Amino acid sequence: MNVIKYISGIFKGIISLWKGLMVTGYYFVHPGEIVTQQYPENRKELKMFDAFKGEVTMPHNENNEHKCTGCGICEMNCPNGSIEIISKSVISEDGKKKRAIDQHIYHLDMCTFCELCIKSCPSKALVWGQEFEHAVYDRSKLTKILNKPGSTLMKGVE
Amino acid sequence: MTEEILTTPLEQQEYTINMGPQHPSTHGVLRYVVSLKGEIVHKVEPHLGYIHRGIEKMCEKLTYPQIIHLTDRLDYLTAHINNHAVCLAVEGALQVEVPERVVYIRTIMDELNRIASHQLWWCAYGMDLGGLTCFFYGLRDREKILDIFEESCGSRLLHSYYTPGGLMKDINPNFQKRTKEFIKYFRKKLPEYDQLLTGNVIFQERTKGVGPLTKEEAISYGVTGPNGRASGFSCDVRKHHPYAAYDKVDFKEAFYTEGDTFHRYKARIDEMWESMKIIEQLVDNIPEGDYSAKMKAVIKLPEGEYFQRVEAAKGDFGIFIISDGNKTPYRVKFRSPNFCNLSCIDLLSKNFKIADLVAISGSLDLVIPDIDR
Amino acid sequence: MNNESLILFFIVAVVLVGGALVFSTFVPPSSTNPQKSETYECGIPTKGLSWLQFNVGYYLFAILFLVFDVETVFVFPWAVVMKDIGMVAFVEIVIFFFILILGLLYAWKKHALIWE
Amino acid sequence: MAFSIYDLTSFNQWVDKGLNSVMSPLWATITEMAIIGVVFLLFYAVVGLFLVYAERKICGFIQCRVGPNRVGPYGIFQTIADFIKLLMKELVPINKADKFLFNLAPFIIIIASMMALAAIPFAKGIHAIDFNIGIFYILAVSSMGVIGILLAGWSSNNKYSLIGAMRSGAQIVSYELSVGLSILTACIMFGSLQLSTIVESQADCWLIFRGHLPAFIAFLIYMIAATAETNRGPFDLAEAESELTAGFHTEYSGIKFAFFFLAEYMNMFLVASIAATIFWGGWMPLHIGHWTGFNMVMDFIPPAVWYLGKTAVIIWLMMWFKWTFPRLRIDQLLTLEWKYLLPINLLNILVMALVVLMGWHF
Amino acid sequence: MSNQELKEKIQALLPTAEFAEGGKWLTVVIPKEKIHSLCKSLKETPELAFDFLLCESGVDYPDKMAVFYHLESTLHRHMLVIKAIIPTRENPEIHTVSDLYQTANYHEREIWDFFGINFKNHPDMRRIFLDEISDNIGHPFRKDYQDEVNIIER
Repeated sequence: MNVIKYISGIFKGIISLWKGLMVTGYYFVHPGEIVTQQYPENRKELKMFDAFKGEVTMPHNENNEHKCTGCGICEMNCPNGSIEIISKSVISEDGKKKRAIDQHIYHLDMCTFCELCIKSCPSKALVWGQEFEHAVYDRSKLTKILNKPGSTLMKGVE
Repeated sequence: MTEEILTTPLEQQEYTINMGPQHPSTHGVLRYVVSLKGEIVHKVEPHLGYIHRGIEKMCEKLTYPQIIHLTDRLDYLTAHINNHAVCLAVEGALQVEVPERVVYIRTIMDELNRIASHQLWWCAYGMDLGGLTCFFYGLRDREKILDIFEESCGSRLLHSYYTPGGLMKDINPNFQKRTKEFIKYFRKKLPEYDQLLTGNVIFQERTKGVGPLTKEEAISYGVTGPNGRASGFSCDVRKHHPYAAYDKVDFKEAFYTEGDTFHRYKARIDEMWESMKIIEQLVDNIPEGDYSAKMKAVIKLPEGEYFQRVEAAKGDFGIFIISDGNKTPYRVKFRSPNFCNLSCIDLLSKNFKIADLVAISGSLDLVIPDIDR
Repeated sequence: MNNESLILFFIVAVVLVGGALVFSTFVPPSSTNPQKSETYECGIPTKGLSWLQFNVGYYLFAILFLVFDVETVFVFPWAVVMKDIGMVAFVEIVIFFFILILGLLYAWKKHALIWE
Repeated sequence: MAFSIYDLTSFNQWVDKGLNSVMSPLWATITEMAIIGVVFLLFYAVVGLFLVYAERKICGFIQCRVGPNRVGPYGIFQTIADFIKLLMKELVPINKADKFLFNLAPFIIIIASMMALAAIPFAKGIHAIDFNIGIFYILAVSSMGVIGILLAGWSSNNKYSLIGAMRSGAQIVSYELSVGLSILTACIMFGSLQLSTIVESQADCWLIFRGHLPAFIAFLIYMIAATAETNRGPFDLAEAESELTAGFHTEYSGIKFAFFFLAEYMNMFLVASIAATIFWGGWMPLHIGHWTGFNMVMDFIPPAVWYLGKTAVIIWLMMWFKWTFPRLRIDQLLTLEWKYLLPINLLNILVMALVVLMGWHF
Repeated sequence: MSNQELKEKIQALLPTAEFAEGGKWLTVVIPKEKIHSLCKSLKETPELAFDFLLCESGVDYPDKMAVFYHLESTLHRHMLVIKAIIPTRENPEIHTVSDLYQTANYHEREIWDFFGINFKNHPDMRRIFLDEISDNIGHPFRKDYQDEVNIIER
C-alpha cells in the first residue's frame, strides 16, 4: 500500500502545483489585470476622496476672511500639541476690544490626523485639505501658519 | 582563531543567531535570539521594546476622545477594532445608548478591517515561505478595502473614525455599494488564494504538523484569536461576550483542533469567509438615523474600573481603564493579543528547523507595535 | 577550435571579474566607518564566533552522493555503448541498478535520508 | 564567398582563411582567440543583463505589475542603469572576513559558468569547443560553482552566510546526481556524449517526442534538478531571504554582489540551453514526420533563432516556477531528491534502455 | 454562574476576601499574600475552573500598589477580577502566578519593568521592554516618575 500512496502522492503533488501555475499563468497572459498606477504621470486623473485627510487648512473667502475666532478649543483638543494659537487684541468697528488670532500655527510634522480639532471647532473654521504630497527637505517647512497674512474674521462669526 | 574553535568542545559551541530587529521575516523590529544545534532551533528568546512608546503612560495625560488616535497605533492593521474597544468602554461606563446605525456601521467596519488584516497577513505569510507572488495578490485585494475606508473615514490605515458615542462623520453614500462590490469581487479571489498557496504541496509540507499547540497550552499561554481557535480553544469574544451587532448575525467560529501552523492558516482563511458573511447580513440593513449619540463636551468617567474586550484580528483585545473621576484616566492598560501570542514562540519552535521558525512566527501573525505598545 | 583553447574562457572570466573589481576598488567614492565594515547580523553586534564547528547532517549524504556519483560515472560509458551490445547490457544494468536501489532502500529504512 | 545564416561553418572558415592570409599562423590564432574572447564576453554580459530585465518584467506581469518602466522605453535600459550603479558602488570591506577567499569566490563562480559556456552549440558552426565528452564536461564544470558559494558563505564570517553555504553544499551535491542521470537517458538514445552529435541525431525528431514517456519524465526531472542546481526558487535555500536575509552573499556589496547575481542568471541560461540542446534538439528546427511543407517552413527559420527561442521558453518556465511556488525546507529538498527523483530516475533509465533496445521509439 | 453565586463560592474559599460591586464582573479585593493560593483553588475547583488569565495589570496608587487579574473560565464562561493589594510602594513584592498561567510570565515581566513590582518565584524576572537601555532608568509607569527629557507636561 505504501507504493500506491507514494505514487498517488506524486500525482497529487503535481496537480496541486499545476493549479498554482495556472493562477500565475492566468495573470501573466492577462495584462489587463495589472493594477499599478503610474504615479507622477497620473497626477491629473488622481483625485482624492472628499473625506480624505490630507492636512488641516483654514479656508479663506475672496475678501481674505476666515472664520477662526481664536477661541483655542482646537489647541486644547489636539492630543499632541500640533496647534498653537497666538492671539492679539483688535479694536472692532464699534470701538470694543476683541480677541482675534494673530497666527494659527499648525505643525504638520506632529499631526496624527485624528480630526479632533476640526470636529470640535465651534465656528467650522478648519477643514481638511486634499493635499497629500507633503515631502520636503527641511522639517521646519512643515510648520504652517494657517491664516493668511492680513486676513480678518468673517462677519457674523462669533 | 582556529585553536579557539578546536579547543571548545562541540557541546558548548552554541550557535546563536540574531533574527531581527532588521530581518525580513520578523515584520518589524522584533528580535529573536535563536540558539541553534545544526539547523535545529534549540531555544528562541524574543527581545522586545524596540518601538516601545509608552502609549499607556501617554493615555494617562489625555482625555478619552484623544486616546482613540493612540489606539490606532497599537495594532495598526486593525485600527477600527482598537478604537471600538475604547469607545465601548467609555460608552459602557457612561451608560450611553449609541444609535443603531452606529452599531451596524461599526460592525461592518470591524469586519472589513479584519479581512484587510488577514489579507495582509496572508500575503506576508506567503512571502515568509518564499512565494513572493502572494504578497502582491494580497495587497491588490486589500487596496479595495482601503479605498472603502478612505472614502468614508478619510484615511487608509490609521482611521480614528470611532469616537465615544458614535462616529466622527457619517459614511459616504457609496459605502454600501462599494462594500457589496468588494464582497462580490473577493468571493471570486479568495479561492485563488487556495489554489496558489493552500493546496500547494510544498506549502502543505512546510506547514502541516509544524509548531503544534495543544488546547491546554493555548489557554495557559493566553493564545487567542485564530491562533487559539486553531488549537481548539473557543475564544471568540464575538460569540461569548457579544458586543455591537454580533448577536444579531449568524456566523461560525473558525474552529480546528490540530493547532499546527497549517490550521492556524486555515482558521484565518475561514475567518475571511465568515467576515464576508457577516458583512453581507448587515450591509443592506443599516438603519437610518444619527451617526453619533449626544455626548458631553468633556467626558468624565465615574470612578471605578472598566474592562472591555473586543475580538481583534489577532485575538482578544482588551482595554482596562481605571478612572478616578477626572477627564483623563488614572491608568490604562491594553491587553494586546500579540503580546500573549508571542509568549508561546519558544514552546512552538523548539526542535524545529530555522525555516520552521519563520513559518511559525509568521503564522502567529505578530504585529510588533501592538506587542511593544 | 581545439580543446586547449579552453584556457581562453578561463582568461576571459578572470579578466571580466578582475577588471570590474579593480575598477570598483579605485573609481567609486568610498568612506569608511567602524560600523560599516562590521558583519551583518540584523543590526546587532555578532555574539561569539561564526566559525564554530557546525553540526550538519552532511556525512551520510556525502557518502550516498559518493556512491551514486561513482555509479553515474560507471553508467555513462554503458549508456554510450548500450545500443551496440544489446540485450546483455540491459540485463547487466538491471542487476547493477537492482543492487543500487537495494542500497538506497536500506538507507531509507535506516532513516539515513533525514536531514538533521 | 557565399555563406548563409543557416550554416555558419563556412563563415568561420572564411574568417580563418582571411586572417591566415594577412598574418602569420601564430598571430592569426591569437587574433582569432581575441575575437572569440571578446564576442563571448559581450554575449555573457548581454545575456546576463537581458535575463535580469526579462525576469523583472515576467515577475511583474505575473504579480499584476508592470515591472521596470522608467529607464528607456518599457524600461529596457533599467538593468544597464543598475549595472552602472553597481559598478560605481563602494566595495565595503568586511573586518572579520577571510579577505583572500572572500575575493576569490566571485572569480570561481564566474569562471565556472563561463567555462561551461564554451561547450554549448549555439547554431550550426557556432560551437566554441566541440568536446567528444561534451555532456560530461558541462556537468563537471558547472558543478564547480558550488565551491564559489561555499567559499563565499564561509569566508564572510557571517552566521547567515555560513548556514546558507552549508545548505547549498548539501543541495547541489544531491541534485548533481539527478541532473547527471536524467541526461544519461538522452545518452542511451544517442549513444554519444558529444553535443554536436546529439543535436545532429535530432534532425528528424526531437528527443522529447522521440523518446516519448521516458524522455518526458527525464525532462521533468532535469527541469526540477536544474532549477535546484542554479539555486533558484523554489529551491533558493542558500539565499532564502526570509530566513537568512540574503544567505551566502549577505556580506557582498557593489559589483561583487553583481557577479553572484550575474552568475545565477548565467547558470540559468546554461541549464536552459543544455535542456534545449538535449531534449528539444538544440538549434534543430521542428520537423514532423512527412509533413514536407511544414518542415520546409520550419527550416526557413535560422538555427540560432531556434536555439535562442527554445532556451528562452525553458528560461521562462523556470521563472514561472520561481514566481509561483513557496520555498522548500532543507529536509524536504533532500527528501525530494533521494526519495523521489533518484528512484524514479533510475527506473526511468531502465525504461529508456528497454525502449531503445526494443525500438519502441519514434 | 452569576456574580452572586461566584461571590458565595469565593467567600467559602477565602472568607477574608472583600468584594467590590458595580462593575460588569465581580471584583475580589484580597491582600497580596493570598493571591497564589486563591488562584490555585480558583483554577482547580471544578465548578469555578478559572483557567484563562486574560490580563494582568499593575496599578500605582498614591499610597499602595495593586495588581489586577482578569480571569475567565473557558468552561463556564464566567469572569472574575482579582485585585491584589500591595500595601507598600517601596520594593513591592507579590507571589507569581506564572506557574499556574504561563501567560503571566510576560505580563509579570512587564509589570516589573514598568512598576517595579517584584514577583517572587518568577522563573525569569528581567525587564522585558526596557532591557536594552544602558543606565538604570527606574520604573517609568509610576506616577512619581521624573524624566525631564522625554516627558513634556502640558
